[in-house]
Amino acid sequence: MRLLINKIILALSTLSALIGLGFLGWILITLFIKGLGSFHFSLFLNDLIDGGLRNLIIGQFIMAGIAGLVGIPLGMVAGIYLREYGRGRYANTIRNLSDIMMSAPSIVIGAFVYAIIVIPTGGTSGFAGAVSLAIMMLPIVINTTDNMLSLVPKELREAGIALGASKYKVIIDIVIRAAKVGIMTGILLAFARIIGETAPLLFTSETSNYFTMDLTQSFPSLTVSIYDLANEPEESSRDLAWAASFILTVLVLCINLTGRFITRNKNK
Amino acid sequence: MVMSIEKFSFTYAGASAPSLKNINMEIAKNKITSLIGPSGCGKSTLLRSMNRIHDLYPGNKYDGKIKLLNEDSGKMENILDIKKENDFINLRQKVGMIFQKPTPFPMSIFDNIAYGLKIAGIKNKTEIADRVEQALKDGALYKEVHDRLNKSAMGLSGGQQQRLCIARAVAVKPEILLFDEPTSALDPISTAAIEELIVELKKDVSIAIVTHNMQQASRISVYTAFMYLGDLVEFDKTENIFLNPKEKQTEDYITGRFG
Amino acid sequence: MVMSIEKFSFTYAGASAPSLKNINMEIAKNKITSLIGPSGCGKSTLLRSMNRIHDLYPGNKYDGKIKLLNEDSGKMENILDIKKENDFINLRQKVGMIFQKPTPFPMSIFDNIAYGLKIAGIKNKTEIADRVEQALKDGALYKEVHDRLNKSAMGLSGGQQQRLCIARAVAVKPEILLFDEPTSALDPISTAAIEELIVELKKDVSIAIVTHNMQQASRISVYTAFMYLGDLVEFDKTENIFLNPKEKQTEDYITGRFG
Amino acid sequence: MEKIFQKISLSSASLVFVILIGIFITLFNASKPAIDEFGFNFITDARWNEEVPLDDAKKAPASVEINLDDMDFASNDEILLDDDMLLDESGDDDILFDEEDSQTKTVYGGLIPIVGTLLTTAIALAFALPIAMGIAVFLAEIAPKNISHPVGIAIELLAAIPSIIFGMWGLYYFAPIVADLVGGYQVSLLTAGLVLGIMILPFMAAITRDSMNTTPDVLKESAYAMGATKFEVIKDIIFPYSKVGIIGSIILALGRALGETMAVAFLIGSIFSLPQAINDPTISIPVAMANNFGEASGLGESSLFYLALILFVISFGVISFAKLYFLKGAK
Amino acid sequence: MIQNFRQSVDNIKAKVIDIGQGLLKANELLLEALQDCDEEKFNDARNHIKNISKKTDDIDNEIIKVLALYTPEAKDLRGVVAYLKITNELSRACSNTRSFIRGFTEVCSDMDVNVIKEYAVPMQTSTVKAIALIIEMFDIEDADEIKENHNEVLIEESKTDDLYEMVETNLQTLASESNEFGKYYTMLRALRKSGKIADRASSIANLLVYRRVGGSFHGV
Amino acid sequence: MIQNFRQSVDNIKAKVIDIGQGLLKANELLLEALQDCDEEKFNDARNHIKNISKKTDDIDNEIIKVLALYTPEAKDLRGVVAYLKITNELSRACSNTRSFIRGFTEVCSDMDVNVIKEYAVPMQTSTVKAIALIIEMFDIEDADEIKENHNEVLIEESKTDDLYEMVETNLQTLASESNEFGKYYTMLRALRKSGKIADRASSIANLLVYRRVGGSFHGV
Repeated sequence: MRLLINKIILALSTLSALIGLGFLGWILITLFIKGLGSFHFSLFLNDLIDGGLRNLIIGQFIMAGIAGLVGIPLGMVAGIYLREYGRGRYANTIRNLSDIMMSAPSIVIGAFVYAIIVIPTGGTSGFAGAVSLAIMMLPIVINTTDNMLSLVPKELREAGIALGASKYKVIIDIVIRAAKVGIMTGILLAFARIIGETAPLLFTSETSNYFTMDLTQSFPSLTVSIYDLANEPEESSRDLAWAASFILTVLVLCINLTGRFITRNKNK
Repeated sequence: MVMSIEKFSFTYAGASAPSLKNINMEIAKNKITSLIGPSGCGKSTLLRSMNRIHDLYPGNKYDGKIKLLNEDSGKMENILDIKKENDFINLRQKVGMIFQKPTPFPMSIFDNIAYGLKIAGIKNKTEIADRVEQALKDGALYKEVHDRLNKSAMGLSGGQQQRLCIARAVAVKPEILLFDEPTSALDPISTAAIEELIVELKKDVSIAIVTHNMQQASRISVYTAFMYLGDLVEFDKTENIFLNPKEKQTEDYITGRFG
Repeated sequence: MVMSIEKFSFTYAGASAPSLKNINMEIAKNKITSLIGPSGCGKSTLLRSMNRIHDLYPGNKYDGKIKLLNEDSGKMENILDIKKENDFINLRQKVGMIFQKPTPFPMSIFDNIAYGLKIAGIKNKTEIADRVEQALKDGALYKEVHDRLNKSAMGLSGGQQQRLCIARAVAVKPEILLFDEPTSALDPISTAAIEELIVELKKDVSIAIVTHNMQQASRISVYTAFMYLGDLVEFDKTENIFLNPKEKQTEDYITGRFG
Repeated sequence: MEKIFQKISLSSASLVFVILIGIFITLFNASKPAIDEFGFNFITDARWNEEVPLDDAKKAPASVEINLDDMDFASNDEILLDDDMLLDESGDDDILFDEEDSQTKTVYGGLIPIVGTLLTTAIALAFALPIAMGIAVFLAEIAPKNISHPVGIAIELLAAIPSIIFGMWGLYYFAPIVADLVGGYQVSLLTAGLVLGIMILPFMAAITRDSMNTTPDVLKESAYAMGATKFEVIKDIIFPYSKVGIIGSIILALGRALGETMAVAFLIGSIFSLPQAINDPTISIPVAMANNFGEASGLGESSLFYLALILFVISFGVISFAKLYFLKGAK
Repeated sequence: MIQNFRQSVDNIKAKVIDIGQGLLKANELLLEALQDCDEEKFNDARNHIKNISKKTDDIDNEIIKVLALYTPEAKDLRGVVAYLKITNELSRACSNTRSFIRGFTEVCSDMDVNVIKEYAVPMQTSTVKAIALIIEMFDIEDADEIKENHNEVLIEESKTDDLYEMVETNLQTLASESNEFGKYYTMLRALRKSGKIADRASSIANLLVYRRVGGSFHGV
Repeated sequence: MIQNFRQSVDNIKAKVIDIGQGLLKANELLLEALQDCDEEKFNDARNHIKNISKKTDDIDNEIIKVLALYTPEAKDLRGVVAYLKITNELSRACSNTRSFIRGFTEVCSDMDVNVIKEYAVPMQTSTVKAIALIIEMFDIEDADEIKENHNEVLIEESKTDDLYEMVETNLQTLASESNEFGKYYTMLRALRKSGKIADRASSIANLLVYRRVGGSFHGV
């Protein structure tokens, strides 16, 4: 009887795993077939106005890059505070708030940036888009740093201190180094996540059909454009959306795999 | 005598009762002194007071005196008076520490040892290289690692890591080395190697070691302190503690009839 | 004799060389047999073969025979022939195991012990309650926990947790109990309590224990096997191993001159 | 040096606090007009962007929430005036014209998107939960290493795929099939919920598997060593042991589903109507914002901010609850 | 420590006491025998100290086993090491007793019983007392009490010394008077054994004090 | 094990050997002294075995310290326990040597040197050989070699036994002839000491074999 129940349950869970994997496989296959079908190398050479994606890809990267430049150092230093200096209720509150912020709906962050930047400056801009992405990234980096630092045994810090190093030196020379791989992986994953974000950009950066480097104007965004294109009635627009999705997915997966590769290499 | 602990009490932050009560003992020069006692007796707490590593965490309370010999002036100075960051750093360079788990820094074997030297203000590259080599030899590790000094220290075995940590601590030429159960995470053979090393080290440095392995205390130390519930029950030559303990509590612990 | 190991070899999945080579030894009835040797000598691997817990992970290879006494028929049956899930379950109920780290299940103290009984098919509530109580008494734990049987087992101290695990294993009345370094995570006083308990248990059950604490092996066991690099170097009465070892390797290990 | 470093790190950390407070205040301020206008009745009002006579505008909410006191009415009146001026500036001709003869008023109520949000989330969880557990159990305990490892990585990678792609796939490939099977619209509560479920599936499965993997091997071994079957080990040891982590993963997935915009935007239909059946189209808060923010102004925009505030508060509440639960569980 | 250890130590102690009691019994019987030169009693006495070396070897082996298996410390260690030395003393004391018996069976055959009574009995009485005292000591826990016993043993031992000196002078006078030098000489020699037994007893008392009180191994 | 331990054990061993060599030297000098009844050499011999009990007590204390501090096992344990027993044997052998010397200074004063030479010298030669053999044994590592030495010691010991029996008969004849019973008797008694020394030597040999080979503590 026990053995029978055992068999049944195990079969059920294998089955559900197969169902779940089936769906996910279906999505990937669709994406690859449709994406590769519409993919052409000229997409990288032309801007959207000419039926290409060049400006969108570059725009997306610029916004994510600026977000990273702001969010990563701030997040890391904040994470260091939480794990190394913060004590008692204040640090705990910050930690909890940061976790909550990480799960805050991205569209709400978009709305926030809309209210504080887009309305006062009178229009959507690449700058506003970058800010909303930075806000999204900040808690992820904080969380990653905090968690990775917590994996560093306290003896390692004490050993540094016992050797006569001052605390910040111990943190920079030893603790961060010990957590380096984990933090880098975490940051890469955070970057992969924000580069695929659409919702906070919808009404902060919007998108643009033209190539621009002017951050004070509506800025080209790959994801927002995918949304727009997918909702166009013409087949050609949708095909372009699929191609863009394909490129976006490949990008995100590459960043992800890089992160994994680093971790694995280090563990060896 | 390089350290003298007088009427020392210690209370952890937020604790209502002191964890150490009126401890009086000393660390003899170039000798090994061990601290034994059941878990929670305060032996680690006492050891960690000797270089004030407790001060990493705020709010702990000290009482009494812990005097450290100033080799230059020949005077005993109370380390509990230290307030300035700089003096803490000096203290910890004088009183090194080795922990239960090996704590190699995430850098190369060479850099692990050079790190302490650089902190101590040594900049001359040749001098650093020489002292790293010497430290590795002192740590009985040079033979095993001399061909991979630039490899990560994480790749060493547990016993080697611990010897690396000892070498690292020795490199800055401390006056006292504190060992906090240095072998309890190691197998018997690595343990034997570390013990041998510790005995070797006492030529140059005075040693205090916390161990929950009584046999270890008996094997290597000249003086032994038995602690129980925050009290120093008995402090005497090791042979007396193990052969003719004066206190019944000590005797019961030593003979295993404890608790 | 309740278990006889004959020409036994063991190769881990994916390993090119066997981890155990041609082991011959036996477990005597109602006696304590200990396995000692340096880290990596295969003592744990051998112990874990005795209830085929290795089979949780696929691809390992057995050779030779491990025969277990069938108390009903009086015959020795080779446990390496077992293939069916059901027989595995039977085997493991006959040959219990206690691990290095205490492994209380995430449930109440009572349920921890009742769990094994329920698995063994006992449904009668009163019987379960009785046997839980008896097991706790056998585990020398009843006095300490009888007023909080419904509290989580995670709240117990390390030593208590380990005794709970022993009680849990004893509850299903196994014929053999395997201990895999049961005290290496505990302080000396808890260790003493566990040792006392193990010695007490041998009245009802045969015991094999892996330990890297030689003194522990000498204190409690009647037979001792010394292993090295996957070989069984010497298997004899404990006093002979410790007083008159026949092999030089054993002697060197015992006297600490090893390696 | 030490002090400076400490100060910098403290201020960076405090930034989180500042931003969160900032979000709350900004959203509150921006939605202030709508809050003042509609009060808490906003939540129960199913009308969005409907012009109603002023009387009705007052009555409708009153019919739902009878115990409004006079003070509320008074304040409503005052603000109505401000509102008119605001509308003036925006130059909405209709209202200007109608102002004199028949007093009409545009009413915004949040009930439909709120219900839409909650229902899609509920459907998504109901769909994803058993499958995610199945996957996690399969990966952690059933599959041999050479299968569980690549599949595990695949699942984690899928969790990283941008949500917009789930939306597109759902709209063009999944919804037609569901509609064929169940009937009704292709864009509906059901398809949106299912696609949302598929989207959070890998996320949930990955975290659940991770927390199941934290169960120490010895603990499992000691259960097997007592003769337990695999299922018994999973049920009695692994699940209780990783309970906190698993519930955490569910709540995190819930938070994600609540705030998800793009996957839902393609599929929910974006129609402000209360769904009568599970396969009716409707709208959710994020979708309402995504689709209408650009064009909205005045009270409409303020109402969208009000929706954002509500969403923020709900997700804040859910996560805080989870945090509290964690703390309890940890103790 | 663990019950196995306690058992082994108790077992060793019991065996040591057993030999001690054999020694006591033998000396008591000897004392009685001296009163009337009862040869049967001499034989009886001998029976109580048979195979001693086998027994002490056995004890020594057990002690080494305890040292190898249980690594005793402090009191326990002092105990087993003291026993290891005590077995030597006991076996010497027993062989002295045997010599004594042998000597007196010879003396009895050609000596006046009254002479024996007058000289041998007081000495042997002290010796018996000394042995009885050390056997008590095995079970005394109180440190002061054990030291007191030790002192009493020493007193008995010095009594035998004094008595022997007295006896020696007296017997020499008797010998020179009677010119039966050989006969008296044999008796003196035998009597000296009694003194030696008392001497061993005081060594054992020393060791037992060490076991209980510690300090330096020899010489309290 | 650790160097402290090795040092202590080596130290103990050195001290034991030191006493052994004193014993050997004393007996060698004794042998030479017997050749010509050289009183100075007798005194010389005595000087080599002075304060033995202090020395053995010292060793015993060190052994106990080793047992308490280093918990030796196997060979090491057998070694220190053997030494603990050997100190007893050595101190007995030394006191026997002293008695021997005392006896012969007496004998020499009124005995013909040739008689001494004829009877005492061969016996003492064997005894000296036996002692020399055991001192060699301390440093022999090879099990077979040590057993061989042990056998040789036993042979020397039984030689002394045989010689003593021979000497006894001869001297008794001489005594009855000369009617100087006392004089010969004293010599016999002194000679018996030489046998006893050899006896101790064989015990020590036993213990040294045990140290190296193991087995049962006594009696190989």
